[in-house]
Parts: sequence; structure tokens; C-alpha cells
Amino acid sequence: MTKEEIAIKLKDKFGSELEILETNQPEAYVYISPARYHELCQFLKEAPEFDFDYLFQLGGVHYPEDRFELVLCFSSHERRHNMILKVKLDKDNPQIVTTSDIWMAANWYEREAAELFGIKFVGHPDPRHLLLDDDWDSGYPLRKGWTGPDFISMPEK
Amino acid sequence: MFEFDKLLLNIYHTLQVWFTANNIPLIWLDLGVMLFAAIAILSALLLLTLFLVWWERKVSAHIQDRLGPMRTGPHGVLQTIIDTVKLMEKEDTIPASADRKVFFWAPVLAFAAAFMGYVVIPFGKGLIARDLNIGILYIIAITTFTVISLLMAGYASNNKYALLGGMRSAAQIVSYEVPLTLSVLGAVMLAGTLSMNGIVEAQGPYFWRWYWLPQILGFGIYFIAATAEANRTPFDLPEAEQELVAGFNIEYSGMKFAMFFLAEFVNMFTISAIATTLFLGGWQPPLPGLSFIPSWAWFMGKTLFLVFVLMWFRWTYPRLRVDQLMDFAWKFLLPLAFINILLTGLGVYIFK
Amino acid sequence: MSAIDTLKAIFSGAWNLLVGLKTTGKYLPTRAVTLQYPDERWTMPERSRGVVVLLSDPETGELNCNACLVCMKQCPVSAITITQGKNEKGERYPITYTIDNTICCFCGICEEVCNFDAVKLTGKYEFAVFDKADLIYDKNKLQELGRDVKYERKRKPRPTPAPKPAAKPGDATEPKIETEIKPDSSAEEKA
Amino acid sequence: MGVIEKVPAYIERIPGGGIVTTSMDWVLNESRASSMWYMLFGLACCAIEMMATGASRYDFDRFGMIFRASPRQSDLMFVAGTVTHKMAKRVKVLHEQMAEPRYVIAMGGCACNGGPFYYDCYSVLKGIDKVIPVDVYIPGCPPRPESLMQGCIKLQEKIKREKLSDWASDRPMPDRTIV
Repeated sequence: MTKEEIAIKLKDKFGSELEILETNQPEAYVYISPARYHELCQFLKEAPEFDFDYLFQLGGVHYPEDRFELVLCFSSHERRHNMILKVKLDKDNPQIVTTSDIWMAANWYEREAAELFGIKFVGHPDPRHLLLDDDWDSGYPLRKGWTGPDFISMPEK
Repeated sequence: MFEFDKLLLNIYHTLQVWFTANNIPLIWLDLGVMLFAAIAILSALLLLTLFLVWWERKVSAHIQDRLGPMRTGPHGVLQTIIDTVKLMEKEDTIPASADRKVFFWAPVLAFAAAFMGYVVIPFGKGLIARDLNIGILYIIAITTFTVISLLMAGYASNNKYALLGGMRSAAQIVSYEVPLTLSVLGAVMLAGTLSMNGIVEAQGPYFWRWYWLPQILGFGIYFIAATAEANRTPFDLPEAEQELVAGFNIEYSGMKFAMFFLAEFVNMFTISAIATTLFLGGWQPPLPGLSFIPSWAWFMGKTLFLVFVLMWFRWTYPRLRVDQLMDFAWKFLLPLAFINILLTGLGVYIFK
Repeated sequence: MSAIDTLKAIFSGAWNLLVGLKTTGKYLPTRAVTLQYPDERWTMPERSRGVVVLLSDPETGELNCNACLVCMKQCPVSAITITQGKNEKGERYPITYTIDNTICCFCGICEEVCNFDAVKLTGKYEFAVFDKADLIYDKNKLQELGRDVKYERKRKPRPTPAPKPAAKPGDATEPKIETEIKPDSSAEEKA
Repeated sequence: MGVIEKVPAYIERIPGGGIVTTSMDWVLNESRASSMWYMLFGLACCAIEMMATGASRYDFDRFGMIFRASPRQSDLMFVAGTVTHKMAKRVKVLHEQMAEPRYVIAMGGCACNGGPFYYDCYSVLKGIDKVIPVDVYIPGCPPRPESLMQGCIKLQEKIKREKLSDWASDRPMPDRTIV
């Protein structure tokens, strides 16, 4: 499916909860409201015309003014199309339901996003640290403006 | 003139006369001779081992198109001595949770077991510490001591890798002991004696009469099984670096490690010496006309050649898997050894 | 598998072991490829990326650098620190020029962006020290290191004000630097 | 420490014992310097260069340096590569497991000072010398094999300057629990 077809089909199903982003990229860019995020993911995985069986990236973005964003990139091995899904999260209490029950791959990605951005994944089966030390206690290092022990910011040039 | 047997006998007889003249019991003379033999063998073998370690490094280097030790003495000949001095001054660590007594005695036992076999090895005509009439049996019994020391080292270190290495070496050595002993039997059947010197003398100074030709199967089985006994590649599972870090000697440092290290090379020399004695005519020259070269030189030459082949093996073959190792011992070498005994028995029955 | 096949497999296996021995045995007597380092060395290629040096004018012996700060701004890891100064003739020169060799990743961007043949990556590599502080090279050390480095003048004469071709995205930095240079007459005098 | 370490403290008190300790120093330092067994571990890209140095073209074995997989038997540790905070704890344990005398070479910018990760990085330790004592620093990203060898020669110089009496007096017998 082309990105336009994906966008139209999703818009039909989710209506105003879904927002299509106009880009010149080859993939469809879609914003979804957190309330229907899990439902959409389930749909993308299981609907035969989409068949997004491969989650190859899940990461967070910190916009220090107003929000966090979660970015998911999927691909379909069968149908050979890609799409990118974004979710806007709350600035102070970023929280979203886990998708690790849909894609196995989401498990580790979500652990990574959880420890580096402080996004809470509700219902995650294994919320331990993945990359950072087990006794790491100096915050979420990929948030903007983070400083911690042994951190030196680049000098002004 | 380079043969030592007459010289040593003359000295012995002179001393005997002197002892009887002075009314000293001859037991002291025998004790003194034994002490002399022990010291001579120990010092000669230690020097030889130092040489072997250097040689192994050189062979490995040149097989890999490298140079090996170059900067200590000409072509690095002093390298092993320097390594030994360094190991002597290195801190002797004992893990806090180790079984201290067993931990201490394991390398000592490995070292002792490696050297005890040399009592019955005929280094030359008359150059044998004690010509036991059950020499080959004695050697087989003594070399198996190694497995106890390795198990002790593995157990006492209180380290999972060490224990795995020790268990692996136990399984491997015990398994390969069986085809090894059976392959030795062929040579014993041909010679009709268990004494090492007797076996050498039975072979005679013609290289086609040595037992490698009638016992070609037995020679092969012996060499493979002995390689496994000495934990050499391709059978070096007890110290497989990729799986077990350093195997049973992982917790050993300093001189204790050096003792394991030297014991390994002494073992390598032992198995080559036994192979030479049993299958390559020992100290006999290949032709009677070549007997102007002293017998110990022939023995050393043959043994060092076999040692070189072992080194060559090590830097050629990849390591076996554990199950392949066991399959090879029990399903292939053991039946082959039995067939060898059967064929040898038939041959002895027909031709004699 | 029949008995004959088994026998065949055994013999081919044994034969292959001998082939392996032959292969390693072939290399045993051949000459080793080892380079005996402290006694023998490679001649390093012209563009090898070793330690960064500051180049000097071969005639006057002065540094080519006129402290335009391009290398400092372009350095991706901020290994270069420069303080600008002006001498009595009004020419810019670096008061300090420091490269922290523990941070430097030898990417060569400073050499690429430099318009005055002032910075170069050389084939020098022997710089192990006992104290970490010795790895921060100041201006004098860098100049000393660059004394014996031969280099090719790449600086073009001052561009004539011709109609500029359409700028490619990759050239984005170059015109910018040129505009910086233009008011500075000292650079031309040196050349 | 081996038995030999204790001896010079006693010998030096005897008149004329200085000659003995000097020659002992020479022998022991030569043997230490010419037989540095390095530990078989690498952390990042510098480890590739370390392997190249051990291979045929540059051949560490010429200096008598062979790798040992076990820290108990190794004298020298190349910290070859980026040391993250998480890994630094493990490196420290490995260093503690090494038997005295032990030496450390920080190889490459990352091990010296954090290297390219010095600024704006949350995960990388800014220099391994914050965790374990370092003898020689080698700059480079990564250093050439020759640089590494030059670092080793530099370390040999340092070892040859050592004195047994210093060892005996300055560094008392470490009464440490072997982990």
C-alpha cells in the first residue's frame, strides 16, 4: 500500500482521534491520541491489509516546552510497506500503555525509553533497567537539560 | 665414547669396591645412586621443558608467519627463563573461598606426577633410572595421577569455570585411558615383555623391524589418545579459552601456575618418549651402521620430533566438541584398539 | 550408510587431517611478515591521520594560522581551543592554540576546513606518556611538531569577484569563510 | 607478592647488601619488563587494533607478551576502548583480581579521558584513571599498532626504573581479600 492509501484507511477507522502529518517522506506519518493508541497498534498488527508484523524502532523524543513524543516505526515483511506512528504524551507525567503484548520487540525498546526518558509504560511485564546500571539514580539522561554526575556539556563556540 | 652406560657402570663398580673396603653398607650406595638419578632427570627435564616452551612459541609463531619472542637473547632463547623468574616473583593469590590445602597441593601433585613417569624411561643404552620389569604398567598407572591433580585444582578453586575444566579433564582422561592402554598392549604382545628396556631391545637396530610398521594402527591410536591425555589441542577442552576462560588453572597465579604450565610440557615430552620407546625403537639407531651416533641422541631426536608433531597438531587443528570427543573415544578408538589386539594376536600366532 | 561409505568417510577424514598439516607446514619455513617495530618502521602515507600539528611558513618560520576559529567551530568533539589576538600591525594571530589529544578523534575536519594551510594531520604516532596532562598540546608544541612536515600549498589566490556558481549543499561552509577572510588583508600579504 | 619481594628489606641492612639488591633489581625488572602477559579483554574499537598488534604483522610475542584469559596470570591490562560507567565497575573488579605486580595501559582517547565522548555524554567514564591507577596513556582514536607498542616500550622503561626496596617500603604487603 502507498502512504496515501494507509492514511485514508486509518482516517476512515479512527476519525478525529487520528492526525495525518503531511511530509515528503516515503512513509505515512500518523499522530494518534493516547487513548486509542493500543487499539490502533493491535489493528495495525492484525488487520490483514496492513500486517505490520515488524516493529523496528520505538523511541522517545523530549520537547522541553510542552510534550514528550513516542515514535514507533513499523514495517511489513509480507506487504513491504512502512509507516511511522507518533503519540504525544504529557509533559509532566508521560505515561502510556505498553505494546509489548503486541510486538515482542517492543519489550526492550520500551525498557530503553523508560529508563532514558522516564516514560512510564503501564502494564510492562519487565520494568527493569536495560542499558543503565541497576543502581542508577540520577534521573533520565536523554531529557533536555539533564545534568548528572561526571557530565560536561559542550563549551560554547 | 659418548655413551654413558660403561662410564656409569665403571663408576658404580669403583664405588662398590670403595664402599666394601670401608665397611659401609651398600644400601647407602644404592640410595645415593637413586638420588643422583632423580636429580639428574629433574634438572635435565626442567632445562628441556624451558626449551620446549620456547620452541612451542617459536613453532606457533612461524606457522602463523610471525617471529615469536625476539628481544630476550638471540631469537628470544631466554624468554622462558625470564617468564619463570617473573612468575616466581608474582603475587601468589589464593581466593578467599578456596579450599586452601587442596589448592596448594594440586599443582605439586601435577608436577610430581608428570615427573614420576621418568623413572622407567630409557633415555639411552643403560641410561634408565630403574628398569622395572613392569615398566609400561607403572607408567600407565602414574600418568593417570594427572587427572587427580586437575580435579583437585578445579574443585579447590571454588570457581565454576575451574570446576567445569576439572570435570571435563577427568572425563576426557579417563575415557582416553582405555584405548591408550589397549593400544600399548599390541607392542607388549610383540615384545613379550613389560619392561621398557626389554621392549626397546626387542625391536633391534633396523627401522623396518620397529613396531611402528606392524603396529601402525596401534601407533595411531596411541598417539591420538596420548594427545588427549596430555590435554593438548585438538583435545584441550579442559582449558578451552573461549568457553572456560583458562579452565582448571583459572585461579592460579605465580609459581603454582608455572608448575601446571611446566607439567603440561613435561607430559607432552612423556607421551612422546613412550611413543618413541614402544613404536620407534627407543634409543636404537635406524641402521646398525649408524651406531656411532650415541644412543641418547637417537632417543632425543625421535622424541623431539614427536613433540614437534604434537606442536604442529596444536597449531593446525580446531578444538573438538565435548560430545564428539567422547564419541571418538568410545565409538571409534576403542573398537579399533580391540581390532588391533586381535590382529596382533593373529600375527603373533601365525609368524612365530 | 553402508560399511564402504563409512570406511570412505574415515579415510577422507584422515586424509583431510594430513592436508591441514600440509597447509600449516607450508608456512613454517617461509619468511615471517612481521615488522620489527622499534627497529623497522613504515613510511607513513602522505594523508595518514596521525597527530595534528600546526604548520609554519618555511621562509619566515611563523605560524600560518591566523586564528579564524574555523577549525575550532568545526571540530565535532571540541578538542581545539583558540584565543584570538591582534598584533601591532592589526593582524589576527592565535594567542593560545590548544589541542587536547585525549579528546581528538583524528577525523581530519580541521585540516579540511582550514583555508590557510595552518593545520595538518601527520603520520606521527609515537606519543605515549606517563601523565595525562602531557597529552594537551599547546601552540609551541604543535608548532615544533609541524616544523619538519612538508605540505603542499592549497590556498588559492584571492578570488576575483566573478559571478558565483550555484552553491552546492556540501560547499556551504566555504563561501562563509571567504567572506570572513575578505576584510582581512594580512592573509594575503603572507601569501 | 612473591617471597622475593620481602628479601631486600632485610638484605639492605647488611653492609654491602646494596650490591645484591641492585643486581636483583636488574634481574627482576628485566624479567618483569620482558614478560608482560596482557589480559585478553577489549572494550571497543581499540580492541580491534590491539588484536592487530597481537597478530602476525606486528606480533606482540616479540616482546614476550602473550595474552592470558585469566586475570590471575596476567601482569598488564590494556583498557582498550570506551569505558562506560556500567563497565567501569567490572574493569575495577578485573583489576583487583590481577596479581601484583600489575600494570595498566590506557589505550586510546576514550580510556584516557572519555575521548570523543568527553562532552555531552551521560554514559561514558571520563578516563579510566578515575577508577584504577594507570601507568601509560596512549593517545589515538584508535592508536596505531606501533603506538601501542611504543606505549609498551615506555612501560618497560618505567618498570626498569623500579626498585625492590621501594616496593618493600612504599607498598606494604597488600593485606587484601582476594575476590
